[in-house]
Amino acid sequence: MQTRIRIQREDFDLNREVADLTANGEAGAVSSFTGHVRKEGNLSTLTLEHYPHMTEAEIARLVAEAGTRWPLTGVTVVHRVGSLKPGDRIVLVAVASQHRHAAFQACEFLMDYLKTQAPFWKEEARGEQHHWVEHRNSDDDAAKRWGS
Amino acid sequence: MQTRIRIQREDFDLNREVADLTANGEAGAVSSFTGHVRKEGNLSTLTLEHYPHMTEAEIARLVAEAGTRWPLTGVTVVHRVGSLKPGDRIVLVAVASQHRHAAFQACEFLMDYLKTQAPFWKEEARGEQHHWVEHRNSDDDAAKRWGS
Amino acid sequence: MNLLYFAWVRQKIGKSEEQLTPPVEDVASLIAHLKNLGPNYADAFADLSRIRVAVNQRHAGLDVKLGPQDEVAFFPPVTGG
Amino acid sequence: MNLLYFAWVRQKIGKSEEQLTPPVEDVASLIAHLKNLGPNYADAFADLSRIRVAVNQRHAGLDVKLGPQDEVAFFPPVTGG
Repeated sequence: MQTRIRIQREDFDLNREVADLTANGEAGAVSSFTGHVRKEGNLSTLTLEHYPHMTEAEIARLVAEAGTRWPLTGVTVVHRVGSLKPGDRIVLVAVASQHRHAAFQACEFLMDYLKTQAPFWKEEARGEQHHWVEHRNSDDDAAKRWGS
Repeated sequence: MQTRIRIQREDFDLNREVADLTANGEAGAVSSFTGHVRKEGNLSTLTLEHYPHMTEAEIARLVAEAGTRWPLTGVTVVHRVGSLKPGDRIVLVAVASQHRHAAFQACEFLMDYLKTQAPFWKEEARGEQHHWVEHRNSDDDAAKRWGS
Repeated sequence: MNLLYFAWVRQKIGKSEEQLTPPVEDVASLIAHLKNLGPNYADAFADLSRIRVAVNQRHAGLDVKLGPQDEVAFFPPVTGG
Repeated sequence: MNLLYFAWVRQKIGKSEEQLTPPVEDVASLIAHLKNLGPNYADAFADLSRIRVAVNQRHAGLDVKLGPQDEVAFFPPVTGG
């Protein structure tokens, strides 16, 4: 299984990422998820902080776990950090497989665990106010669906 | 719910399609599926035929059905027809929602029903041989999971 | 009645479209009528388990009633996506 | 011991990283030690239900044993994705 994990400030190119995943021609199915900064109220900036090295290691563990659960040919995870604006893309998880159900399942599994395991933190700026986004219990529940 | 359905010979731009889906800023989650022509043996060309007008109408019905089942902000379906080569992209289904689980579910639902309901047919060329791809019973089973 | 044929149904019959006004009242009797039009039709409709039907661009069963203005399409089980 | 702080834990303590060699044997006793270093630490660790820990870059519980070469990070529940 081809694995690509990148933490970066820059945006990503979906066409390029999906093309890289399918370049070997093995996969007929790619399930991709992109997370976006919503435009809401006076939200002006979303700043993402992370724990370098642990982030990559944690995501690598999650991807390896997905690879044991489903027959995958490749996984790409790109997570942005730094200062983002409403409308910007935050994260890409793209999973390639010969089977579309496996691709969908693994992609959702990775997003659910990324939300609960990967050491990222979001701070919102609304007008003069800055505050850290609270972890959502519904994300823990989503991850628990997959068993341990 | 914003709906875009296109049947076309040309390839599509994933960045553009996802950007269009999230332009209104309502959706934080986009689940995209792309289907690709696998590179296998002597497969040289995959030719897609469809039933104009019925295709668009059938997909529109499926998208409307998805919109009643999940809270979606937008759905884009692009299906290519004509002559494709190994490595080419065949189909895009992209679903935007405020909730990632809804986006994933609706995207998989649409792919499952597209496979069983939308009037497309694939003909493979392998060397001098041409043959029509057989419908797979596993696709019927996948669609049945969603109830009627 | 406007008849459309797709994929190998089209290839076996040898045309993609034709106008007919057969004395039939439903899809089943239309197929019975078509099978008598020639060996190409008989071949196309030899195994009805491999044939799907749409009437006025909606999937339809053999018992759907037909009128002279209807568009009826015959094709194999679909393989898109 | 290399200590790292992230997000509001970092802001409350007022630094992102420090080297300490406290006489502690596990995560729980390290936290007890840190809370005595000043009101900024006491504030950061006031509600342990809001604190998560990683030891050597893996998620860890309060009972994990610590040695002088370990990297210990404190942070709020994660909010990526």
